Amino acid sequence: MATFTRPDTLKDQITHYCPGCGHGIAHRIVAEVIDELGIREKTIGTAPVGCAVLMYDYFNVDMIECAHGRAPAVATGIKRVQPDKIVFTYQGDGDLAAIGTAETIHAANRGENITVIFINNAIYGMTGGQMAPTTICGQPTTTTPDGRGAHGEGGPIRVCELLSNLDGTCYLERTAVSTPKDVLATRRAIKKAFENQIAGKGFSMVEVLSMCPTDWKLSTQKSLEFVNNDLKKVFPLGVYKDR
Amino acid sequence: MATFTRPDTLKDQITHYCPGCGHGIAHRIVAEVIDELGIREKTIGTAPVGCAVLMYDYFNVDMIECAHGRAPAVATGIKRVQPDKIVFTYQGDGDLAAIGTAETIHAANRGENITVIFINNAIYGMTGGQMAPTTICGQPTTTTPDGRGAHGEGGPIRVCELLSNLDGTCYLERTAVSTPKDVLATRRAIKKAFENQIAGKGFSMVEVLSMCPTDWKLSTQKSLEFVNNDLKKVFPLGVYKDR
Amino acid sequence: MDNQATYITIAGSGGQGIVVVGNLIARACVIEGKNASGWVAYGAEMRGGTANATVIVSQEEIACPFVETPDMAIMLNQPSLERFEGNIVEGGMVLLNTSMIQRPVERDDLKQVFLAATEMAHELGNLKVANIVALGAFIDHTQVVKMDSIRQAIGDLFASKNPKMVELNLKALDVGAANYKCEKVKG
Amino acid sequence: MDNQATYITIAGSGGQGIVVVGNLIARACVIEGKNASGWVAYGAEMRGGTANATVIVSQEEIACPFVETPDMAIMLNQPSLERFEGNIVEGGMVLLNTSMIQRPVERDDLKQVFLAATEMAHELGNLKVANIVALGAFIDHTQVVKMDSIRQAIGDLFASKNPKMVELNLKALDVGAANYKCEKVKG
Amino acid sequence: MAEAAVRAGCTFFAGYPITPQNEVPEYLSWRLPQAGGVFVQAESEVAAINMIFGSSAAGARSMTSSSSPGVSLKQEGISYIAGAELPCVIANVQRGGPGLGNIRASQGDYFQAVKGGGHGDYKLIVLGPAYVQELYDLTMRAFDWADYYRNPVMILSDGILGQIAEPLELTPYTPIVKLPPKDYILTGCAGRTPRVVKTLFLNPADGLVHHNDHLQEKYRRIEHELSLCEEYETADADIIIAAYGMSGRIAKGAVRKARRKGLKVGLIRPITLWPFPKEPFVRAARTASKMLVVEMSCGQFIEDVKLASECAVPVEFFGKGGGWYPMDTDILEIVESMQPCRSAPCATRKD
Amino acid sequence: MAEAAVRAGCTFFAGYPITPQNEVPEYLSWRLPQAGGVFVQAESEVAAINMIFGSSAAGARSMTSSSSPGVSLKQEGISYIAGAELPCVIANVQRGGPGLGNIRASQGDYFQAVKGGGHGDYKLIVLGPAYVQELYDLTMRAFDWADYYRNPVMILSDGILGQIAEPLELTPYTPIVKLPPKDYILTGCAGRTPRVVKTLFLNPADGLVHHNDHLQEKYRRIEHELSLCEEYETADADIIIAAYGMSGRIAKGAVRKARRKGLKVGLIRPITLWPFPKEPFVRAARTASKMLVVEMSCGQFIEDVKLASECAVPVEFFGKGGGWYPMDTDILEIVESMQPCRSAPCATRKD
Amino acid sequence: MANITFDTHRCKGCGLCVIFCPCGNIRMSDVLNEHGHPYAELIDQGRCTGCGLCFRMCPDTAIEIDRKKTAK
Amino acid sequence: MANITFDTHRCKGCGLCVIFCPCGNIRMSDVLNEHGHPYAELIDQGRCTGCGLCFRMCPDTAIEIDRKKTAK
Ligand SMILES: Cc1ncc(C[n+]2csc(CCOP(=O)(O)OP(=O)(O)O)c2C)c(N)n1
Ligand SMILES: Cc1ncc(C[n+]2csc(CCOP(=O)(O)OP(=O)(O)O)c2C)c(N)n1
Ligand code: SF4
Ligand code: SF4
Ligand code: SF4
Ligand code: SF4
Ligand code: SF4
Ligand code: SF4
Ligand SMILES: [Mg+2]
Ligand SMILES: [Mg+2]
Repeated sequence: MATFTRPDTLKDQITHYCPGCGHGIAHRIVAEVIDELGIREKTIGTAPVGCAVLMYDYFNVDMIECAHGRAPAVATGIKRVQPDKIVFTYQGDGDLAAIGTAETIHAANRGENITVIFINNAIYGMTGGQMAPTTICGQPTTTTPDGRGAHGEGGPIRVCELLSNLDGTCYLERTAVSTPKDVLATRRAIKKAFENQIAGKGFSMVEVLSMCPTDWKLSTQKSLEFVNNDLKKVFPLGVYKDR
Repeated sequence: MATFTRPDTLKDQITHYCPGCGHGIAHRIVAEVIDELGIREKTIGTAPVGCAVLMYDYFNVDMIECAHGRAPAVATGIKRVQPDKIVFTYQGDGDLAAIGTAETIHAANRGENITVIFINNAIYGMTGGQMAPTTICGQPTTTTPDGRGAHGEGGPIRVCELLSNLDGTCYLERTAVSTPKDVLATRRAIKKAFENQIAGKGFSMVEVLSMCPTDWKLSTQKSLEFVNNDLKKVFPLGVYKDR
Repeated sequence: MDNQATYITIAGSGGQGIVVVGNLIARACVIEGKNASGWVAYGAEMRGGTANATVIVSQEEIACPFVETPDMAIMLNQPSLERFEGNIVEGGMVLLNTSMIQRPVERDDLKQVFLAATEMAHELGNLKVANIVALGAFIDHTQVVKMDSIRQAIGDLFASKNPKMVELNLKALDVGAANYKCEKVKG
Repeated sequence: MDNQATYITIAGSGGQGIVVVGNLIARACVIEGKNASGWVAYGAEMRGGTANATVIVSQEEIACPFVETPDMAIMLNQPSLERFEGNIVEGGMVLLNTSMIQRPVERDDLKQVFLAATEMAHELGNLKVANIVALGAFIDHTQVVKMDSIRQAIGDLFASKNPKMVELNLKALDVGAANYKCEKVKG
Repeated sequence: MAEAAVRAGCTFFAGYPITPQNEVPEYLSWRLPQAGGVFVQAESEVAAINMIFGSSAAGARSMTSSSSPGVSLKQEGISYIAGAELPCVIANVQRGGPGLGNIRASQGDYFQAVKGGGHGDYKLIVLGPAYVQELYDLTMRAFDWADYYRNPVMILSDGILGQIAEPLELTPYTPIVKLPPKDYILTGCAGRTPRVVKTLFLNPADGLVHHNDHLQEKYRRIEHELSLCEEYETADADIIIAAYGMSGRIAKGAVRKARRKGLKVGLIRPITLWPFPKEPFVRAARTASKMLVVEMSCGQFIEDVKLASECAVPVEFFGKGGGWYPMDTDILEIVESMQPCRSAPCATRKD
Repeated sequence: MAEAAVRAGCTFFAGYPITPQNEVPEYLSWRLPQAGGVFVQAESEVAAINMIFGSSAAGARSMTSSSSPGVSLKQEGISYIAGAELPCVIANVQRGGPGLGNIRASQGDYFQAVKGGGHGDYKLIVLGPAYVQELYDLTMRAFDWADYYRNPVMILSDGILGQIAEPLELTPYTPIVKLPPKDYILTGCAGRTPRVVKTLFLNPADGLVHHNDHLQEKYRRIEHELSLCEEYETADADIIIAAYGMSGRIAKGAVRKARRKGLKVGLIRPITLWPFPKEPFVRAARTASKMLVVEMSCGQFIEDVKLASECAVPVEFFGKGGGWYPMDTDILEIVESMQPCRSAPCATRKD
Repeated sequence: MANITFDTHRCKGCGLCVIFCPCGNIRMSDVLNEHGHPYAELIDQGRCTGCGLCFRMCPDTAIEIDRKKTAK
Repeated sequence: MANITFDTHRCKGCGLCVIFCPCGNIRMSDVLNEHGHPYAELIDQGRCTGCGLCFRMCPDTAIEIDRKKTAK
C-alpha cells in the first residue's frame, strides 16, 4: 500500500451522486480492482438505468448504457462476440431484480463468463424512492407509504440465495460498503469476481449493500445504521457460492 | 371411489394433443380436483401460450388466454379484483421459466394467493421442439442439435428449488405423470395446492414432469423411460416447501 | 388459370406430413428445371388442426403462390375433403385416402383416385409414411413430374437427416404407386 | 409579453427544491384567485443536474406554460445564472443566492436582489430550506403575491407530510424576507 | 389524473416507476387502498399491462401509466387487450426519445399511440389533453369510453403537462353514457356457461378474419361517434395552425398574439387523436390558404393532418424531437413569415 | 434468409422461438457455430433484442428474428438500437393479430415497422420482399445498409413467404457499398480514449434535440439515396395497383391476367417500405386515373400510398386483417369493376 | 370384475393403457379410427380387475370404468 | 504521520470520513463550497495516522493520502 489516490480507471469527474451515496464508494472499488488487475484497456462495462446511469462519464473504460434491466443480455451479446475482453455489469436492485429478473437469472444460468456488480440499496434511487424488490418489510417508500408488506407486496428478494440454485453461477458473495471493513471485503470480493472471469470460470456476482440517504430520507449516520442494523439482518453477508 | 369417468370440469371434447402427451393426464387431474373440491363455478383459469393454449376449449370453467409467459401477472390482476374466486395458472416450461421468469418469481414473491400448475416437459412443445429452460444437459432439441450445453446454453433450471428461496411461496412440490403412482401423487399435490388457495395461504405451485413423445421424437414407452430414468434424476420429485 | 401452370393442393391433418409432400414435388420440379412454388398453411400453431399445401408447377415466374381452384388435389382426411371438394376445377382430379375418408366425392366431374394410404403405412410399420404412399399413387397417376425425380428428391431430403428413412420412404412410394384404384369420370 | 401576466423563472441544482418554490407561488395565486401555472424542467432523471421552474401569474387563461424571457428570476446557483441571465426581459429583476453565485449580474438593466440563502439555511440547521429563504426575500421584494398567501400555502403543502417542517419553513421565509440586499438599476 | 381515475371508479392500478409519471402511482399507492381499490407496483411494465389484462377481464375499471420506454414494453400487452376487447386506460406521459433519451417533455410517441405500436390491426382511442383540467376531465371520460366501446383508451400526455401545477376543479364523476352491462367478464361460471377471454382465433379457419372485420366495424363506429377538437379563431383564418396537446396549447398563445397583431391565424387542436377529427380540417382546407403543423416531434402528427385535409392545402412544419418544445413567440415568427403567400405545393420540412 | 445472413458475414444471432419463423433459428443453431459465429437462444424476445444491442456494439454483424407478438416485445430495444445508431437486421415474419391471433400470414405490422412501434422519433430501414430469391438477396443487402447507415434494418416478411418453397440461387456475397470503418464499437480502450455507446443525452440541456436533428438528417440522406420498387406495366396503365410483399406478388399475377384481357392495369410494388418510394407514385398520379391498394391488413399501407401520391388520384382499398390473403382472381374482379371511371374523390374503404 | 369401456373415437392409440394394465388385458386394434389412430381394446372383460390404472394413465379420457357394477 | 489532502471542490460534505476517522481528526467546514456543500477538513495534520479509513469510505474520492511521505 503506497498512496491512496483516485484510481486511473476513474476519470477526474465530480459525480452526480448525493452526499453519502454508496455508489461512489462502489465505483472507486471497482475502479481500483480494474487498475490492480491491469485490465482497464480490455474492459467493457455496461451502465444500468438507475442512479448509476451516468457511470460511463466516470469510468475510464469502454462502456455501453443499457435499457433498464437488460444489462446481462447486453453483456452476453458483447462477451460472446469478444470472449477475450472483460465484461461487467453494474446494476441496481430495481434494474437487476425487478424488470431485469429474467435476464439476470438466465445469464446466470447460462454461466455467462461475466462479472456482475449488484448495488442493493433497497430502493429505487433514481426515480425518487419507490419500493424495490429488495425493500425490506415495513420499510416505507413512496409507493408503500404504510411500509412494505401492508398491501400484498411480499417481502424482499434475496438475490444471492436465489441465484445459488443455478448451476451456471460460479461465485456469489454479499458484502456492504457501510464500514471500512466491509469496504475491504467488497474489494476482495469484486477482485475475485473479475479474476474468475479472467480464468473463464463463469458467472460471478457481488451483491453490495449500499446507502441511499436521500431516498431513505436518513442522515449519513442513520443510513449507515440502517445498513448495519437492518439490511444486514435481512441480507446476511457472506459467500453464497464459490466453485 | 365409485366410477372412473371424465370429470364434469372437462368438456366432452377431443383434445388436440398428440398421442401419449402428458397434458391430457394433467388436464384430467386438475379437473378431478376441481370437481372434488366443488369449486368449478368459482374457478377462473388462465391458459398459457404453449401446447395447452387451447385448454379453454376443454375446461368447463371461466378462462382467459394470456400472452406467452404472463399468466402469473394476469392471475394477479384477476385474483386481486376477485379475491373470493379460485384462480389458477397452467403453464409450460417455456412459458413459466423462460419468457415468464420475472412474472413467475414476482408473483411467487408477492405470495399471490393463486395456484400454479407447471407442466415441465423439458421442451418447447408447441413450436416444434426447441430447447426449453428445463431441457437437460445433452438432450438434443431443434435448437441444440448437439445436445444442450454444447454451446454455452447452461443447464436446466430447477424451478421448485429456485422458488423455495422466496418467502412468499407457501407450497412447492414436484411430481410426474409417468406412472400411475406418480399420477396419484400429482393429484394429491394439486388438490393441496387448491386447498391452500381456499385457505388463503398464498402461492402454491405443483411442477409436473410430463411426456412430450412428439418433440422428444420418442415412442410412448421410451417417453416414459425418459421421464422416469432421466428427468427424475435431474428434477427430483418431492415437496420443496410446505408451510 | 394460366395455361402454363398446374396447381396442386395437398391437405390433411397437422401431423400427416403435408409439408413433406409439397416439398418433394417442388424439389422434383427443380430437378427437372421447372418453376415451382410450394406453400403450406397450418391450422393451430403446431399440434392438431388441419394443414394444406399448394404446389404450383409452371413454366413462367410464379406470381400468386396459392390458388383457390386447384387442378389436382391430394386429400388425406375427411375434413380436408369437406373443405376443398368444391374448389377443384371442373374436370380436375382428386386423390382420396380412403383410410380416413368415408365417402367418395360428391361431384361427378372429377377424376378420382383411391387408396388406403394410412392402412398401407400401418402395414409398412410407420403411420407417418401415409403421405408418401399417397404421393406414390399421385405421381404414378398424374405424371406431373417423373417418379425418378421424386425418388431423387427423397434421397436429397432425408439422406442428411436419417438414411434409414430414405429406404422406408422409397418403399412407401412404390407401395402407393402399385396399389391405387382409379375411377373414371362419370359425367 | 402579455400585459396581464407575470413570468417568473426559478433555477438551481436538482436538489435545491425548485419545485417547491414554484408550487408555493402557484398555490398562493390560487388562494388569491389568480390564474397560475407552474412548470418544472429537470436535467437528469433525478439526481444532480440543473432544474428550473417557470411560474406564470395571470388574469387570463394561460396558454404557453413557460417563457423564454421571464420578468423575474430567482437564481439559486451559478450555472443557472449563466444560463438564464441573458433571457430576463429588459428592466426585469433577478434574485441571486450569493452563497453559490460568485459574481453579480453582468447586465446593467436588471434590478438585483442579493442574499446568502444557503448560508442562512445552514444556520437554520437545514440546507434544504435555502429555497424558502430565497422565496421569502423574493416575495417581500416583489409582492407578486401576498406574504400571507405564501404562509398559507406552506401550511397547506407541508402540514400533511410533516408538521415540523411548516414551522421551519415559515422561519426560513422570515429570515429571507428580513435579510436581503437590493441594488438599484445602474443604467 | 390519478384523482380523476379514483373518482371515475378505477379500482385497479398496476404500474412500474418511471420519470416523469411517478406522481401517479405514488398518489394511487395510498389513495386507491383508501378508496377500496387495489394498487400493485409491478415488477416491470410488461407485468403491469398483463395485470391490467387480468383485472379488466375480472371486471375492474383498470389503469396503468408509464412513460415512453415503458410504454414500448407494453406494446404486446396492448395488442392483446385491444384484441380481446377489454376496456382499460393507459397513460403515456411522453418523454424524449429514442432509447433512454431524456426526461424532457415530448410528443415523439404519436405514431406508436395512434397507428399502433403493437402488432396487428387494432386501434386505441387516443386522447391528447393540453390543460390539467382537461386531463382531469378526459381521464374520467376515458373510463367511460373504454367501457362503452370495450376498447383500451390511451391518454397521450407529456412531461410538461405531467409536471405542471395549475388550479383544478375537482368535479364529481358522472358517467356520460349509459354503459352496457359487462357480460363478458370472468366471475366464475355459477349459473351460466363458462366464458372465455381470448385473442386466439383458429377455428373456423378464418375466425380471426371475422374477428378483425368485427373490430374494424367497431372502429368505424367509434370514428363516427367520437371526435373532440378545439377550434380557435378558425372562421376567417387564412393560416391554420394544427397542433395537439402541449404544442396545441402553446400554439393557442401564438394565435392570440397573432390576432393582436391583426393576423388572420386560427388553431385546430384535435383532442381525440384517434379518431382523428377530420371534419375541421376538411373545412379548413376550403377556407385557409396554408397550414402550419406544430409538434414536439419530427413529423408524425403532420401525416394525419395531411390525410385529413387530403393534401388540399400546403402544409408547413415546425417541430423537433428529443424534448424540444416550441415557444409561442417562435410560432408567431413563423406565421408572420408565412404571410406573403408562397405557392409551394404541399411543402413540408421533409420534402 | 438464414443462409444469406451467414454468407453476408452475420456472426451473431439471438432469438426466441415463435411460429412461423422457427426455421431460421433452427437452421442457425448449427450453421452459425459451424461458420464460427454465435447462436444464442434467448430467454425472451426482450433479451434477444438486447443481446443484439450488445453484440452489435461489440462489432458483430447481428441479427434477430421473430414474429408479430415477439416483435412487439422488442420495441423498446429497437428504439434503443436506433437511438444508439447500431446496425443490425431484424426479421419479422408477420402473422395474424392482434394479440395471439393465429399463425397465418399477415401484413398487419406495417405501421409498427414503418412508422415506429417504439418510442421517439426514429426510423428503421424496412424491406418488403415478395420472393424467396428476393428475400435472400435483400437479407445480404440488409447487412450492408445497416452497417453503411448505422441503422437497424427490418425485413418485413410474412408467414407465406416464410413457408414457401421455391428454387433459390445461392449467390455468393459481395458488399454493394464501401463500408465505413466501425470506429464506434467497443473493443476495450487499448491505445485510444474510451468509447461510450448510449442513448441518454442530458448534457448540454438540448443534447438530445441535437441528436435527433442528426438522426433526422441521416434519415433524409437515406430517403434520398435508398429506394427500391418494382414497377410492372405502369407506363400506360389507367389503373395502378399498389401492393408490397406477398400481396404485391399476388397482385402481379392479377395484372398479368388483366393484361391478357386487355385491361390497362399496372403494379407499383415498393420493396423498400421505408424509405417509401414516392417517385413512382408521383408519376402514376399524373398518368393513372385510379389506384387500388391491396394489403393483407385493414388499411395501413394505404396511408403511405395516399401521402406519396398526395391524394391526387382516387384510391380504392382491398384488404382485411387477421391472416386473410387476396387471390389474384379476386383482385382481377375488383379491377374489372373499377373500369367504368367513377368520380369518387379519394374514396377508400374507410370513408 | 368391472364394466370397462373404451371410446374408440377418443382414443389416440398412445398405448399408455396397454403398458400399465397389470393384467396385460389391453391391446391395440389392427384397424384405425376415423382420426387415423389405432385404438385400445380390452382383451377380456372378465379379466379386468377394475384397478383403474388404465384410466389413470389415459390422456384422452377414452376409458370409462364402472366399479359399482363390479360390486354387484 | 501521513500527508493527507482534502479536495474541497469534490467533497459533498457527507461526513462519512468524520464518522470513521479513528482519531476524530476530521471536521466539517462552516462555509460552503461552490456546490453549496460544507466540506471536510483535517483538524490536525500531525495527528493523522495515514490509516486510510477516511479514503476508503469517501464516495467522492475527495481525499488523497500520500504514505510514502510518511515513510520518510
Ligand atoms: C423501461 C423503463 N422502466 C422504468 C424506467 C425508470 N427507471 C429509471 S431508474 C429506475 C429504478 C432505479 O432503481 P435501481 O435499479 O434500484 O437503481 P438505483 O437508482 O437505486 O441505484 C427506474 C424504474 C426506465 N428508465 N425504463
Ligand atoms: C411473445 C411470444 N413469443 C413466442 C411465442 C411462440 N411460442 C408459442 S408456445 C411457445 C413455447 C411453448 O413451450 P412450453 O411453454 O414449454 O409449452 P409446451 O408447448 O411445451 O407445453 C413459444 C415460444 C409466442 N406465442 N409469443
Ligand atoms: S438517490 Fe440514493 S442511490 Fe441515488 S444518488 Fe442519491 S443517495 Fe445515491
Ligand atoms: S408436442 Fe408434445 S407437449 Fe405438445 S401436444 Fe404433442 S406431445 Fe404434447
Ligand atoms: S382397469 Fe386395470 S385391469 Fe382393467 S383394463 Fe384397466 S388397467 Fe387393466
Ligand atoms: S391410454 Fe387412452 S388414448 Fe392411449 S391407447 Fe389407451 S385408451 Fe387410447
Ligand atoms: S487517514 Fe486515518 S487518521 Fe488520517 S484522517 Fe483519515 S481516517 Fe483519520
Ligand atoms: S467522505 Fe469524502 S465527500 Fe464525504 S465529507 Fe468526507 S471528504 Fe467529503
Ligand atoms: Mg436501488
Ligand atoms: Mg414445454
